[in-house]
Amino acid sequence: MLTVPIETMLIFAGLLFLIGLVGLLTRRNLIFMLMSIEIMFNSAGLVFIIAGRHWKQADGQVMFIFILAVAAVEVAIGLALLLQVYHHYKTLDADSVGKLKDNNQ
Amino acid sequence: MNFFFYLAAAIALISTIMAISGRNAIHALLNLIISLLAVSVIFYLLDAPFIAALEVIIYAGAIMVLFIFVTMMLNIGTEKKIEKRWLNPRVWIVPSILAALLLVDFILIINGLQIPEPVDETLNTKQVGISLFSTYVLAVEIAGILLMAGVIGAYHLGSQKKKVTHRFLKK
Amino acid sequence: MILAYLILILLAGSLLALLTGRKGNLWPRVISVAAVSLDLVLLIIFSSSVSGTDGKWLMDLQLEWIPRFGISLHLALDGLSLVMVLLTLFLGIISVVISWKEINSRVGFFHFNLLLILAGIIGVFLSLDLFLFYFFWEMMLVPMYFMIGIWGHENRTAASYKFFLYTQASGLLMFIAILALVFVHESTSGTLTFDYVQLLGLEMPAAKELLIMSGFLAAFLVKLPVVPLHNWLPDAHSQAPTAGSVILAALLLKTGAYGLIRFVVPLFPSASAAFAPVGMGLGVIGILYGAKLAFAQTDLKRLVAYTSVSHMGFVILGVFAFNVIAYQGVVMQMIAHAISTGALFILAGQLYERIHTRDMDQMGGLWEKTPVMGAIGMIFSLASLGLPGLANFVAELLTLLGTFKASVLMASLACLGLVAATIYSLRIVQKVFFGKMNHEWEIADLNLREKIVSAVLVVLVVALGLFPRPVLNLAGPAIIKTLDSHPAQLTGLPDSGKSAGNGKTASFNQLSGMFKKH
Amino acid sequence: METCIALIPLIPLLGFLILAVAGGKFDRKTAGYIGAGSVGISLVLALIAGALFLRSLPGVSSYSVSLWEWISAGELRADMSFSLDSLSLVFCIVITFVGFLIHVYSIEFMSGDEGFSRFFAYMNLFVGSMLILVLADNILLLYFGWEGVGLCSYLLIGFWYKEPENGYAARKAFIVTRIGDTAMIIGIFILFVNFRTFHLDELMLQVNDKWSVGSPLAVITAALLLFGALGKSAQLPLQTWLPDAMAGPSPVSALIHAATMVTAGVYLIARCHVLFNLAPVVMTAIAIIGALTLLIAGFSALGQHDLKRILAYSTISQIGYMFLALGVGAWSAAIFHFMIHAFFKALLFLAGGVVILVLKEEHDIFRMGGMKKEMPLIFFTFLAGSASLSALPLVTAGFYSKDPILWYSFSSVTGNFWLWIAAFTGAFLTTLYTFRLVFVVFFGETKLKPSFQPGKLMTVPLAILAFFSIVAGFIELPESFGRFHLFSSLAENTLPAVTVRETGYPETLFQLLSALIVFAGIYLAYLAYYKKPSMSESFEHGRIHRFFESGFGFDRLYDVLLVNPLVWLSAINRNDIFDWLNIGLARLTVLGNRLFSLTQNGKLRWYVMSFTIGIVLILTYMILR
Repeated sequence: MLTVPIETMLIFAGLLFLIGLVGLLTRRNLIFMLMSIEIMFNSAGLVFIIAGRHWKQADGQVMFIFILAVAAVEVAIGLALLLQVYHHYKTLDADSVGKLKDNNQ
Repeated sequence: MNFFFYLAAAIALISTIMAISGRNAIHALLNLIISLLAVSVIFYLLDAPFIAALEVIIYAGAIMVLFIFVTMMLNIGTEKKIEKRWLNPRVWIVPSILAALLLVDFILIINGLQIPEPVDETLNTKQVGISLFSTYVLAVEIAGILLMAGVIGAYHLGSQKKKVTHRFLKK
Repeated sequence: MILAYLILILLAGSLLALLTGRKGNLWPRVISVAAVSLDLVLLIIFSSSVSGTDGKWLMDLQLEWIPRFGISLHLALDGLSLVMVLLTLFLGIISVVISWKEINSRVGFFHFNLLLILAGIIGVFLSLDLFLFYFFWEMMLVPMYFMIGIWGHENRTAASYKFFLYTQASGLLMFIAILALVFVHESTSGTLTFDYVQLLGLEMPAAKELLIMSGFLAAFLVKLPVVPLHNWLPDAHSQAPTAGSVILAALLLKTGAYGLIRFVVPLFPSASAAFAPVGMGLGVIGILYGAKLAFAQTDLKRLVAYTSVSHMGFVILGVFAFNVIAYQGVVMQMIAHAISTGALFILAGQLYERIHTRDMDQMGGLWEKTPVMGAIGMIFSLASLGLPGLANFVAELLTLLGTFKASVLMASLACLGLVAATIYSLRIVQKVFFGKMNHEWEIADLNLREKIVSAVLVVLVVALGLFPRPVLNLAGPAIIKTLDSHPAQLTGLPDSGKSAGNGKTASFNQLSGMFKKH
Repeated sequence: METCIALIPLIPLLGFLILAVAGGKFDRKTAGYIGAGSVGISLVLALIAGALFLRSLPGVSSYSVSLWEWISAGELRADMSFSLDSLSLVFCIVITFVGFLIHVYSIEFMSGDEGFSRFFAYMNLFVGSMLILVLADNILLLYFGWEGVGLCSYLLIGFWYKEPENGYAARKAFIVTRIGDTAMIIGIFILFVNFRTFHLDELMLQVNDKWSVGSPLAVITAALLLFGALGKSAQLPLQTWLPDAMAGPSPVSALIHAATMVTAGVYLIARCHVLFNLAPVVMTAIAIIGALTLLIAGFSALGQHDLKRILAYSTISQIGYMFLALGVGAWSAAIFHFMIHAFFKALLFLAGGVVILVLKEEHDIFRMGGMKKEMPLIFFTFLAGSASLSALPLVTAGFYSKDPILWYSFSSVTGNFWLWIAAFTGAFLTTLYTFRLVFVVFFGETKLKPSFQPGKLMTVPLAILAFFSIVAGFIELPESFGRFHLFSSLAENTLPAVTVRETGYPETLFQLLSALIVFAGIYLAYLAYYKKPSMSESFEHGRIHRFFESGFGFDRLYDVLLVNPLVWLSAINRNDIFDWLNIGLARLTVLGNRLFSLTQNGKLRWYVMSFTIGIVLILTYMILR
């Protein structure tokens, strides 16, 4: 029977989330950004499971399933967009995709 | 029992760090798959075997494979020199500071929580299955629609239509 | 019921002018003159038949508008507002007549705006319901913005923005103050009403009263330009068309003064008494600072604008002196200033029509070419420096005398304003009409229409200077009514003729006491 | 009688209206006749009123008529009402008489000028407002006339508006007198606030019983009224405008700046003598100012080259004498001197005007000469005027009016030796500069030929004025010449008699001394300017001369003290520092816009960074709260 205190588990999940966040912030390559988002999804799911186990409720696991679904769709759309960006800009640099800029400077 | 948990956690952490700091996209993806597998071990330890299985099948199996498939197909992740320029150490400083701050916050918040003692009922996958299709049946349907929409969207976005100039945008 | 007709006729006239605008330039002008003069005739007939002298409302009309919030169409006329409405209508006709030749692009829309402003102003002078008052306050603002913005001179858009922002912002402050007042009244007396008469005797803690009053003050001090808030006036005046600046100078500034007398002083007796020294200080600063700026201006209209800042300084000085003489002076000053500054603006407009510049350095020696315009200009410059025998002297005398009773120092400083007035008025005459002709202007003297307008104004200025009694009698009872409840009146210097006993020392210890201090 | 009094001021005003409104239509002749005629009618009316008044003298001391109620607000009541008493009668007659002569004179004098009817309109307005001033029975109406007179002096000085200098001189005159008027109006306010009435007689009664001698209020009010009088009568602090006022035509200088307007101050002080008696310190101040002014003006007159400016400074010094007389309490002597001075000074100005006109606008006396041969009549009238001005003993009226002032300045209760010394040297200076003028202009060889001989319309008024400046003195003989006090008995029933202290010196001694000084002055002038002009050469071009010519440098003083700072002050802030309020606001908003738009830089990672920062902030806030 696992007796690891819940606080450490939660902190671990938080750590995972932060690593994903750092990855998202630093990497300029779109693929790595997508990947970091996946990490963050995963750590969020982990927290649900931990809580589900603690309260012995099934909701945690159900929630994880939904997160999975969302993650899957997100990756599909993300990669499709990534392909379009790659064809259009011939590069995967996140900063070059800057058309939303306020151009009255 | 705890030992396995800490081992899996360590593996997961190291592999995710390797994943985000790697230059080569494929290596990074593979590291990420390792970390996902480690997390599924943790799920198992948290006596959620169904979720662990799902994690391995869908998450590691389907999503990551799709990822690798796309990067390999268009071999877009391999420009070495650009990656090096983008990855000079100075870039890491600010995000890591922010992450550290957030970590401190997480720790403070989590330690501040008064989490009551766990209830000693049993929880097994059967209950998950039952609740999945009893209380959350609507959510499951919506998830289904979401997935369908995802598929159609991905198809349209991904397809290589020939260049069509817009009626008045003239692009 | 005729009060409502007054406003309705003008509104109908404005719509008609707009519609006939497309057909030709003449129709809108005729319609607006007809509408305003019809109003004037109506008012004269009714006011003469019902002139009560005990200061009660001569005519009172109350119609339900929004019963749930206690808002009613409450229009009322007493001596003070009768005088102001007569002034408005009279100058309305004058401004239509003078813009006969000057405005020939989009004439329909011009007269639409003109009549709307007049309706708004009359509404302001008549309304006794605070919500209705605010409604008319805003109504006179927007058409004025269009007038300056469309038919103005070179950088009219900037001037119209500045004008709009200043007045609109302060107007909103006033609206907040109105709402606060109504809610305080509701909390104390339970009934939700915007009616002025019911709000009159409201008791509230001093701090809250001061706050609410400052909201009202904001709107009126911006409108009646008091020095820190006066910047919109010179720009609005120098860029507005002649009719626009006549209405702006003659009428819009007066709504500020009227608001002070009608709303601020009766509604907030103790707060206004506390504010009095500051108010007077602002008045004196206004007089001297306005005059100082007037010395240095080269643009004729800007110079006249700054002189009206200085003249309005007298008004605010008189308002915060809280005695009958000062208030009679303020009413006279409103009328005298309206006529003399209006005439000076008409003059500037006529000059602009002839030599297409307002820069006084290029003018000079015009008396030779246009003696009649020179004489008229001379008379009105002398009026603005307060020459006895003309209306401004009576006004300034009464205001200064009233202020002298309230505070000797302020009145003496204001008297410096008389010398300053001399300097800038004579500067106008010297720069424009005397001296050498540095440009060979081939300009015609006044034509018949302009001569009639100027003659009427000259007769009025001289008549008011020599026979001010009709105006004083008309406004008298209303003033006594607004002032009798005011505490400052009682604590102020003894007004009634009780000569202080036999004391060989000055019968006026407070006054001499003041001298010992200096 | 009442209608008579009412009509006296109204006729000239009516003349003004006719000329102003329909001026353009009349030709020169009719405009001139209307102008002169209206003043003539009011002269006749004044004489009738005078006769009626004198006949009923012991009984009724003043008549008043109220036309209409002018202003009434609260307890303030001021109405258009005139009252005639002996003081205002004297002033009325002098104004209308001298005014009429000057109007007749200027019909011919101004015939060469365009704007003829405009000139007569202004002159009629002036006579009208001066009469209102003199006949006003409440102090507000007096102020009404006071300002009207100031306005007309502005209009007439700047009559030839083509040259900007005339305009500036006119403006200077109006502004300087306006400074005095502001002080006066404050005095009037104090009076009203204390006594609630503007009516002069009532005011004087209440002043007498409410205020004690020397009480602070009385002193301050008297000082303020005095300051107003100084402004109008061009006395010491505010005298700079009168010499520049010579830019106007000569009849204007004669009427306004010699005979009538400048003595308005004297009238005000005489009218409010009750108030001034209550403030002895102000009375001595008047005497001292009078003495100082007559000295300074005397010296300045010596230094002038322009004929009219000499006469202007001489006017200032003669009014100094009147103020001296008022200061020492010799009220009727001051008024008598005013009357006589009006005659001979108007005469001098008119005769001088003829000389200037005839020599084609030549003002510098050293370029004129030998006028005696060219225009003997003008010479004799001018001589009569100058003799009367310098108070040639026994013969001229000047002697009978100026000499008592010298005597009272010594012998009056408040008089003292120093005042007399000042008056005495003043008399010497007067004779000196008058006869300097006479010798330089009329004697010696003719440098400039006169272009034409003046017509009858000019010479007749001169002759009449000359006659009066000789004969008019005999109605008031001093003590030593026998008990013949026609004038002072008339003046005494409104003005208090002068109180003389025991001085131990007989009056005849003083008369001998002043006669001596006059002859000495004439002889010195004869010597320096006719016999041996070399004597005066060094003086004429020396440094003191320039100092005198600039009128003791008052103009430069006021420029440095008042005019330049004001000009600088108004120049530095031409477009109103408060404007920065909204310019600043506009700048601020633009700056803010530019700052915040930086955050929209289109970079994805920047947006995510801001999310994270947001989360961090919220969480830390959540924890710390």
